[in-house]
Amino acid sequence: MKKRRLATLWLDGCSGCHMSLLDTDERLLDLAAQVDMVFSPLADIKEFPEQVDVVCIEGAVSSAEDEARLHRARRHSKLLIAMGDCAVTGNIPAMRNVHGADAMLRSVYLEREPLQAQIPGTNLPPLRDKSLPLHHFVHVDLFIPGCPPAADTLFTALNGLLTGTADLRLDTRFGA
Amino acid sequence: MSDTILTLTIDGQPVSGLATETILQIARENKIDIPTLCYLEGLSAVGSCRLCMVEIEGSPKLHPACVTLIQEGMVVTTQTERLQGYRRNIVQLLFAERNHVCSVCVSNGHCELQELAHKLGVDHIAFPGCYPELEVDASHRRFVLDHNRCVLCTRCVRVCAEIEGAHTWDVKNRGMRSRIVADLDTPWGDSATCTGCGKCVHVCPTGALSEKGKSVAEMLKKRPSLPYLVANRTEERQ
Amino acid sequence: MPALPSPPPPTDDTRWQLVDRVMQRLDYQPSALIETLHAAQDAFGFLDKTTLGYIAARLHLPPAKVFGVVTFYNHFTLQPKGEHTLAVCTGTACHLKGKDRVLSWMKERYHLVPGETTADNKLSLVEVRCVGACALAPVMLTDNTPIGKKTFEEATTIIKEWLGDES
Amino acid sequence: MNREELKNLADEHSRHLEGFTHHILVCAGLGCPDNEAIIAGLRRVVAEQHLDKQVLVRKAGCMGLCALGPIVLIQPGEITYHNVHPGDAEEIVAALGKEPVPRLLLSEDLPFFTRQYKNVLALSGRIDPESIEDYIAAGGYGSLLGVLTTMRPADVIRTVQESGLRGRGGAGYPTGLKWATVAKALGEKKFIICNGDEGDPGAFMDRSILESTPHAVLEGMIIAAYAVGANRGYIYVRAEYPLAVKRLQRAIHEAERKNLLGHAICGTSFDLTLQLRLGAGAFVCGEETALIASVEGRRGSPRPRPPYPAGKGLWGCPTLINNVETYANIAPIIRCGAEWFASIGTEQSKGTKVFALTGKIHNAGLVEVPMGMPLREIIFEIGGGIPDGHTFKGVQTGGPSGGCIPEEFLDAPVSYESLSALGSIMGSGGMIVIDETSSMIDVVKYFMEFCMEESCGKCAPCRTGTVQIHRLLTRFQERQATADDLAMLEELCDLLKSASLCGLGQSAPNPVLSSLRYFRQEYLDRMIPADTPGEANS
Repeated sequence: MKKRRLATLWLDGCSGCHMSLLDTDERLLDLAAQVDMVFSPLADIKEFPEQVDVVCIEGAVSSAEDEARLHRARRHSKLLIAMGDCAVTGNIPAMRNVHGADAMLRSVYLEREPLQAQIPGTNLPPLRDKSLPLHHFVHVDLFIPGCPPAADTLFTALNGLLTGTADLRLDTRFGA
Repeated sequence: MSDTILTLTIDGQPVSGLATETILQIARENKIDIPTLCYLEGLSAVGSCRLCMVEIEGSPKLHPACVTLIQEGMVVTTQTERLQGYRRNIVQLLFAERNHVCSVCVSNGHCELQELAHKLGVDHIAFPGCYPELEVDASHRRFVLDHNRCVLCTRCVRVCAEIEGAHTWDVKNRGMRSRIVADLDTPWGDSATCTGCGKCVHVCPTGALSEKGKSVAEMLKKRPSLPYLVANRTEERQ
Repeated sequence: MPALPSPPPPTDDTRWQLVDRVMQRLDYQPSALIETLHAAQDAFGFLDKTTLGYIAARLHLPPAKVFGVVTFYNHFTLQPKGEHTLAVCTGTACHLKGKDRVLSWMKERYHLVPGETTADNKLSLVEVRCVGACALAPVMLTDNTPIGKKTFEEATTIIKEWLGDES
Repeated sequence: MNREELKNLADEHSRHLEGFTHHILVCAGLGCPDNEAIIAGLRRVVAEQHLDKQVLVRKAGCMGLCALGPIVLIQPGEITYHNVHPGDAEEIVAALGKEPVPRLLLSEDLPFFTRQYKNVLALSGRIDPESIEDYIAAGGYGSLLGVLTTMRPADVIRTVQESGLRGRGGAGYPTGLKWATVAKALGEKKFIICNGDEGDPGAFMDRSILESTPHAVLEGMIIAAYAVGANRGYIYVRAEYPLAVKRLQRAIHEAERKNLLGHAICGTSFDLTLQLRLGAGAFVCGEETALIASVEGRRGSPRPRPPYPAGKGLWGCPTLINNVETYANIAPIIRCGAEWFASIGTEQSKGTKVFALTGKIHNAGLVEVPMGMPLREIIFEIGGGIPDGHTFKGVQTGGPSGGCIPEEFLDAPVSYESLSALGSIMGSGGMIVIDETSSMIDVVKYFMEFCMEESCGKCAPCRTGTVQIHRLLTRFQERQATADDLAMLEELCDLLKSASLCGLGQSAPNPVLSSLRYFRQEYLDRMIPADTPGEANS
């Protein structure tokens, strides 16, 4: 059987969801038997490839760059999974939405008596005013809430998708 | 008349109860689960969260189970796809209304809103968040009120007025600007009426009211005491 | 139950008598609250926390309940108003017939938005719910007097006069 | 006061009025600005010319044609002047008994006047609202005296039931049935309430009735209280209607002095005290359980029904709540009989209905027509059509709880049943005409904003759903909406309609739903094409 092409994408998140994915331990070997990892922060690949079967995305959309990467991932992937609370609800990154990006940057870099009072700007993608979950931009095929979702949950989800289990009952929730 | 036993069916199950009892009471007695949020045994029922809406055969409208008295021969359905859809939407609307961030909430893992979302299969919030700027009132020596997590169920208002008799809490403003308020918009710590009993904290379904200095694992809310209190008090009066 | 002691008015301002009279007429019943708040706002122009605290104590109502009622109804205000008031009706007919024109004029010229008062305390701009004079739409009330027909010109003339704006 | 005394008073006052050769009636309603100056001007001219004995200048209620106000009516002769200024006084007085002033004259053949059927408004503009004698001389309080001396409560209820009168506040519940329920309800104390919290923006029927004929409302209430056995009552009026409040206060006081209210009314054993309660700016208080909460001095939040106020209302006692116009219909029904009333209107909607005609229409004002009159006749004949060469687009009935009816259904008769079949409601009688210059989405968004601001916040669907619907409408307005947004809009409307606690939330989606039904293309035209990458939904 031809191996399925799996990608994972890391937007605005803490990488905890990726850690949880690694936490599937020896079951990674089962996964590896079924998929080729074609793009991931865990692998050194620069460009998001053209044809992807499943992409798991961690993190909220917080900058124009995140947005562009998300759209590219959607265009080139058959199934898109929102992995973890940041991708599903905005979660921690979205806590700044109450005040907006500017107020947050000023508060963090200027108003807290830092050593060098300046907002880092050069070479960094500018922040969107609001940090938002994936489904506000693209169609999401599966939501896996959790902060982070348990390794078991992630494995069940991926394994289920790859083996074509019709009814994916994931025992996870916001904040799990 | 009030001691007449009525029979009815809920989700196809034949059940019975008194004419003074509600659909919700009878359903719970018979282990039929109807989701609720504003309802709490021991407090007056206000029928405001609309999660316990059920269908009654022969009526075009939906009925809140917590305030609808049973009737002879009633045929009640509690779990249709339509009802579950409404419930999912209401839960999502509540999430979108304020800043509910489960992962960093003191009630993570024992929050009724979070649990409702889980039970109803709400795996994301379709509606965009409103992200209102809300206060956290930590002026009280022992407790915290975090408006970000409040769902306006008014259990705190009712327990304080009806059980404790202090009526420290009420709701100010209206509509989307409604907020729980102490006295004349007084910081909780300065409230002249608060007795510090903590009942409001324990009836709060979410992390809006919590005890200071308790970790997420420790911040468990003790509720079963309410019906006990009410029952004792009623007996005393009789 | 022995009657709770009732506090005296917070100050010796004679306007408290107007408030007391209403409470007395309605027998200090809890249901007198809204009528009393009307009387107090008529007397003092707005409702501050001292007033609310006094009314709560006299009617033996929990302060939170009084605050809940005051903030529920649009008519009551916790902030003092300016010398003059321009009220813009937000009814449907007024909406269709361009109530926004005078609001944008106020914003552009005086940087005033509904709910605000000018820095010199001369003028408060408020939005009011439909006053029921829809045939005159868009309706504005200058110090509670409705002006109709040539509303925009009339209103701007009056406002300029109030603010001593001669341009 | 007994029947004879009432008749004597009526005769005496009629003789007094007939002593004048000319009556000048000046509309002194809120909608006719400067009326005080006009009255003062006329009185000054009359005094200067020593005509005090021949000419009586009287303050009167609303004459309906507010768009052309201030209106002055000269009797005898039924001469109507429009757009009168205080400076016109001399000319008007000089023309008395001669050729009317052509510049100010309105033709009495105007369809505005000839096509109406005045029942509730019959005395509006014809009598001084601040004079109980004027009302009595016009036959007022005759129905009450008749009821108290010749009818049992059950007879009154039967008459109201047979008349087919339905509540004029919006829902159209049969009035007689409501009365019968309250009459049968067990309870030592019963209350009666008049709902004058006319909150629909763009409606002013109740304001006008209260300002023009306050005694007609009182008479209806006293009869109702007698019929259901209530001894205390409240009239709940919006604080935004200061003139109506003033006139009602005066009317209550005068009725008490004439023993038409208070203890042992007209020598019978029937007592009734009526008190005014001022609203304080909350549309939701039009909902009866919210109104009761407000009369009790609480936040105006509705509570689930049942129990209905007829069984458990004010302070838990059986309570009758009717709207201003409903009460104003009672005295005429008693006077002219149930059959007369039932002969007007359609099968299920009897009698006449007062409408506030506003928006993009020539003759903005107050009109009363028999139920069943086609909308087209009301708008184009009585209302005079759309001004400034614009074209008709739709008419919103029922305000923020109603819907917008397009041109193709203009031949529908106005009645509870036909308007509801068209996806709108009768409502309290607001009729707002919209022309092609207004976008339906703008109008609908206006109403949704209104509901969002007026939501009491108690139940979750209304409090949170109106905010989300309003946001979605903004996306349509800004041409940012997607097909998903349209689906979400329809889903939320269904949720609010089905799951909200009270009428405000349940009917808040109506303007959206009716515009989706009749003006769907306007929504589709504002959507971004499906293959464009979506903008952030925020």
